[in-house]
Amino acid sequence: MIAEYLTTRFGLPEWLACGGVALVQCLILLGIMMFAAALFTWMERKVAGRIQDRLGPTRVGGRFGWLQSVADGVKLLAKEDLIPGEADGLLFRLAPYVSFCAAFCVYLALPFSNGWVAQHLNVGVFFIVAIAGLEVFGVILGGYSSASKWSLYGAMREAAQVVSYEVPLGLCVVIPVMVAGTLDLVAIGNMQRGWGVNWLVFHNPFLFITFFIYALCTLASTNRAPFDLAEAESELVAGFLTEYSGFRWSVFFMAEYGSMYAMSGLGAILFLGGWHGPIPLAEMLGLSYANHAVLGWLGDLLGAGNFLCKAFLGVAAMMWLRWTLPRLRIDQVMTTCLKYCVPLAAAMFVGTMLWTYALPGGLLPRSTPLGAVAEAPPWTAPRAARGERP
Amino acid sequence: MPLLNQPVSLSHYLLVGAILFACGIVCMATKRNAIGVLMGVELVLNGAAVNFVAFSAPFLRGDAELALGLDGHLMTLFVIVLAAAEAAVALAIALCYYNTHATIDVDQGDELRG
Amino acid sequence: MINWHTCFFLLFATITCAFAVAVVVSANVVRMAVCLIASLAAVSGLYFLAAADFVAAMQLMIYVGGTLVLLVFGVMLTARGPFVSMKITPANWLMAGLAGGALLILLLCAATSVDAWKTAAVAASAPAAEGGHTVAPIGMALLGIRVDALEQANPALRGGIAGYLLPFEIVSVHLLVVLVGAAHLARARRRRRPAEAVPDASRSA
Amino acid sequence: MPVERVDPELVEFDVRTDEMLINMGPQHPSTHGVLRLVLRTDGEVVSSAAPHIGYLHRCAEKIGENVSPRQWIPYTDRMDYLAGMNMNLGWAMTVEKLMDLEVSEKTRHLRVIVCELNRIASHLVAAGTYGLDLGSFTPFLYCFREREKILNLFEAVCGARLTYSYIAPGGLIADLPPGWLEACERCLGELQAVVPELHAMLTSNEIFIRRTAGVGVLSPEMAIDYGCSGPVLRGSGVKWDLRRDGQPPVARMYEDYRFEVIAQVDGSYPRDQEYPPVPPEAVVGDCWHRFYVRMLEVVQSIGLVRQAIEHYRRSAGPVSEPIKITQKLPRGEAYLETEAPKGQMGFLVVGDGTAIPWRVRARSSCFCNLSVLTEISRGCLLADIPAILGSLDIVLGEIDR
Repeated sequence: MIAEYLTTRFGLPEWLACGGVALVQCLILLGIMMFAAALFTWMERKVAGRIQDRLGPTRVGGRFGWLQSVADGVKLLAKEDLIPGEADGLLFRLAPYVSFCAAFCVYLALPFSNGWVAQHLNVGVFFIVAIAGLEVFGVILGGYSSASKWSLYGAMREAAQVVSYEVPLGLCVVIPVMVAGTLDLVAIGNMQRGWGVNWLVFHNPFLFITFFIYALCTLASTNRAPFDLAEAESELVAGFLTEYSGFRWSVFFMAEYGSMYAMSGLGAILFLGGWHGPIPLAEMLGLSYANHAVLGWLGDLLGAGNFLCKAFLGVAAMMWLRWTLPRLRIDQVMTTCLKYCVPLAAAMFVGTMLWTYALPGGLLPRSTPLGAVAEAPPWTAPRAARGERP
Repeated sequence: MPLLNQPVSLSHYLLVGAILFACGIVCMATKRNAIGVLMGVELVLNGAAVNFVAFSAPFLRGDAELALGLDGHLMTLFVIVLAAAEAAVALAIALCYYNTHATIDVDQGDELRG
Repeated sequence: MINWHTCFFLLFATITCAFAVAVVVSANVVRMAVCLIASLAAVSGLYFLAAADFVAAMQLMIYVGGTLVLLVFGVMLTARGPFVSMKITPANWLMAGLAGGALLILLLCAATSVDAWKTAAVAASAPAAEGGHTVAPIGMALLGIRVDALEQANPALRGGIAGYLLPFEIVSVHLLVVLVGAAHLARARRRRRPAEAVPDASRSA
Repeated sequence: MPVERVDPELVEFDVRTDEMLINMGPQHPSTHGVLRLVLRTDGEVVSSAAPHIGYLHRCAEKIGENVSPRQWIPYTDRMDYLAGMNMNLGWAMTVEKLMDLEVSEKTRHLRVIVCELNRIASHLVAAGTYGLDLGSFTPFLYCFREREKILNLFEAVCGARLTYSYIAPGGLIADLPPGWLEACERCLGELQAVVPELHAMLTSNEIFIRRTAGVGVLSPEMAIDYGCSGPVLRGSGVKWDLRRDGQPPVARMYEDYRFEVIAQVDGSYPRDQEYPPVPPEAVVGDCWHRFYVRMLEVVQSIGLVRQAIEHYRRSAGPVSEPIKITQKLPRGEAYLETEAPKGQMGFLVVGDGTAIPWRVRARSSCFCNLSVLTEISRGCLLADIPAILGSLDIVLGEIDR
């Protein structure tokens, strides 16, 4: 534990050491989220550009427009911050931060590699799903407090959509959890070590289908096209964002990208092996704590790279869909959820249940049996309860 | 900071539960909006749930062997689930009331008064 | 030596109570809903501190993420100008305050009446960190198997430990009934949908 | 046939929501300009949509009664600003009809080339913005990229990219620059390759079909009653195209051209080319068919331009010179409707022996097409309003004049 080390080695007061470590962790996570948001803003433009046969940003910051996000940020900060006269000022100001906090808190329980997690939670999966669901409050509040009819429409759509899609999303999350037998994300990730066939998505055909239902529900619950009804530009002007401008708007935006990345990350852990690549490179190279702490750390670093890449690819797929498909109508969104996603997810649940009962080992030959406990890095031992942010 | 050095005990949790409960009661009594009353009910239920969780934690009390253990957690879970059901029904009633009376004020619904 | 458990307890307890009071005091129903959300979210923090991690996650997921969204939905459906804030008379306030205050005093007396409740067994931070592995036992208990029965030190209490399969089943059926009933109740009015009539008319005209 | 009508204002509702009056526009992303729709909504269901127009009224007709026909040409450009050539053509041919002028063969074919190119450009804008209305951004840029190529061609012809003033009464302001025809053929080849892409992204996209099929159904009778024309009329299965069925000057312009009038008659579209199949959900007269007709007309227009290039190459002599600004108009009146991309664009001119017309009137196709909106959008969802409006393909410059 770093905090203990700081107290004993440098004689720092305990509250300062613990608080400092917690603060640094928060800042690191915030940095990751901000960086993700900035990167995705740029990437969204580039992807959109490429899909539309153009170049996207090319001028700001060199050849590929690397600094476009910074330029965007500066532009947004410099814009006038408007609050409509009729709006409920307090709620209007509060709403973006509610969304942002919810999106950020997801990162608190999201492991980036074997044991690389701000707060190792026993119920990590549920915590993340629960917190991600809270993001809707910001949208509802923003939409309601704007005192604009379009915003209200956006908020109502968002509320209906997110609450509905939480059901199939929850079901899809429960299915890999059922196979893994734990709600602990680190444990679920470590179960899928070895070759790519060990990933839960290949565990059985039902889980394979579940992955796609999960992806669909993720799109809907993060409010991405073709489910972006809450901010449907051509119908609702900008939905709940209609009255927002400048910084507050950008906070909503960061929350959206942040939760996109987090949900992709959750999908990567639950289905795609988390920090384990398709080829067990770390094991082949002997990067494990059994050999040397530094080697183990390098292995984890490799794992973090794997994880970030997978989550990144998930976001890229979301962008690809966004720039390809038209938007669904609200009744179609609800039909998709209630008539297709929920029954299908329930069927997959039953299917997986029967499958694991009949074939506990899974479909494909495995390099290591599922459920083998990976060795944990020394600092993942339970830490003094620092408390969790709700 | 002596306050922060003291361990928290069961009584502290019960205190929070009591405040939640009392707030809920007052909320139910003072709100004319049907949904406001519903919120009061939610507060009351949460006050009770906090107590359940607190009673089930053995490390908060001197007589740890008397802790509710898992039973408290399970009761809290049932409270949460039933609160969800209660909210759904109450909300349906509130909306139905709103449909027929065109108001959400519970004081207006007095047709059955003898 | 700072007791982190105490710190976070104070934080969450303050948020919980302050926003609960704000729910009562606030006249605007939308703000009430917001305060309620904050209050109940902080309650889930208290659950985490009391080593009830599964319950805390459930509180966040079902209560805050589900029930309260439903509530906010209801608020927005009925939040027309005159109903957003409705005033009551001071006499009502006084009565409610008296009743609530009396109840609060009663509960506080009860909460502080037992000495064993006022002393924490151990320095509370350690079990909070270690504890909270409640997912599997809760799951087993809901299936009717109490794996924690063996850990119960008091043999007199061990006999009273029972599974929760029947309540679980009852609750699940109850939920189903409630959802069907709520859906039926809320669909109060049915009228003919013009979308069915107009295209027909235009096609056959 | 009498049909029992229910009160369209009555909609099923689950919760008593207040009927909300919403102003959609005049500043709204999908009203295609400064149209203002007053929507009466109950939740997501729209019980009535009333268009309010006039935000772009510029007294074009009154101006036309104060300037000579030649001078009024730029004003026609600004009516349907997405199809300036066709607007020019309508006015020019009306004045020619009044003055009994004949244009040379070469002029006629050149007019066909530019007008059909402009029809393609206009339909591309319609298709692209329709994708935008349905939330798909990418087809918009695909369409505008192709339209840019056509605009480049127009720029080479007349120096303008939007307001051409190229076709004038009596002829054209200039002949083609050298090498233009080859560039045009190259452009057509590229265009032909893009049409299947658009079909893939929109016409046969599952979400697109679900958003448009069966939405905003306009019966042929209603379409005729309301005076709809162009793709809106043909989308309802009425085979009527002034290029084939119009008054002599218009029909004569296209007399040696082969093309199909795109409309679903007896359950099938013309099968002269490979087109994507009609989905089973689509009902004749719905948004999908209106869109489909436009896409098919693009292909027809490509063929027409190809034929016109051949005709142009074969015809000898110079292009006709336009009339002078001071040219006196004969007494009498002339009214002529031409097939503009959005429908039948009619111009009336009454001469009193001076150079300035005594009365000028423009009959807008978009105005009539927009007027069915209230009728066909009853009881639809809020999201259907942009879908229906986009499928009517209106241009406010023409409606408000």
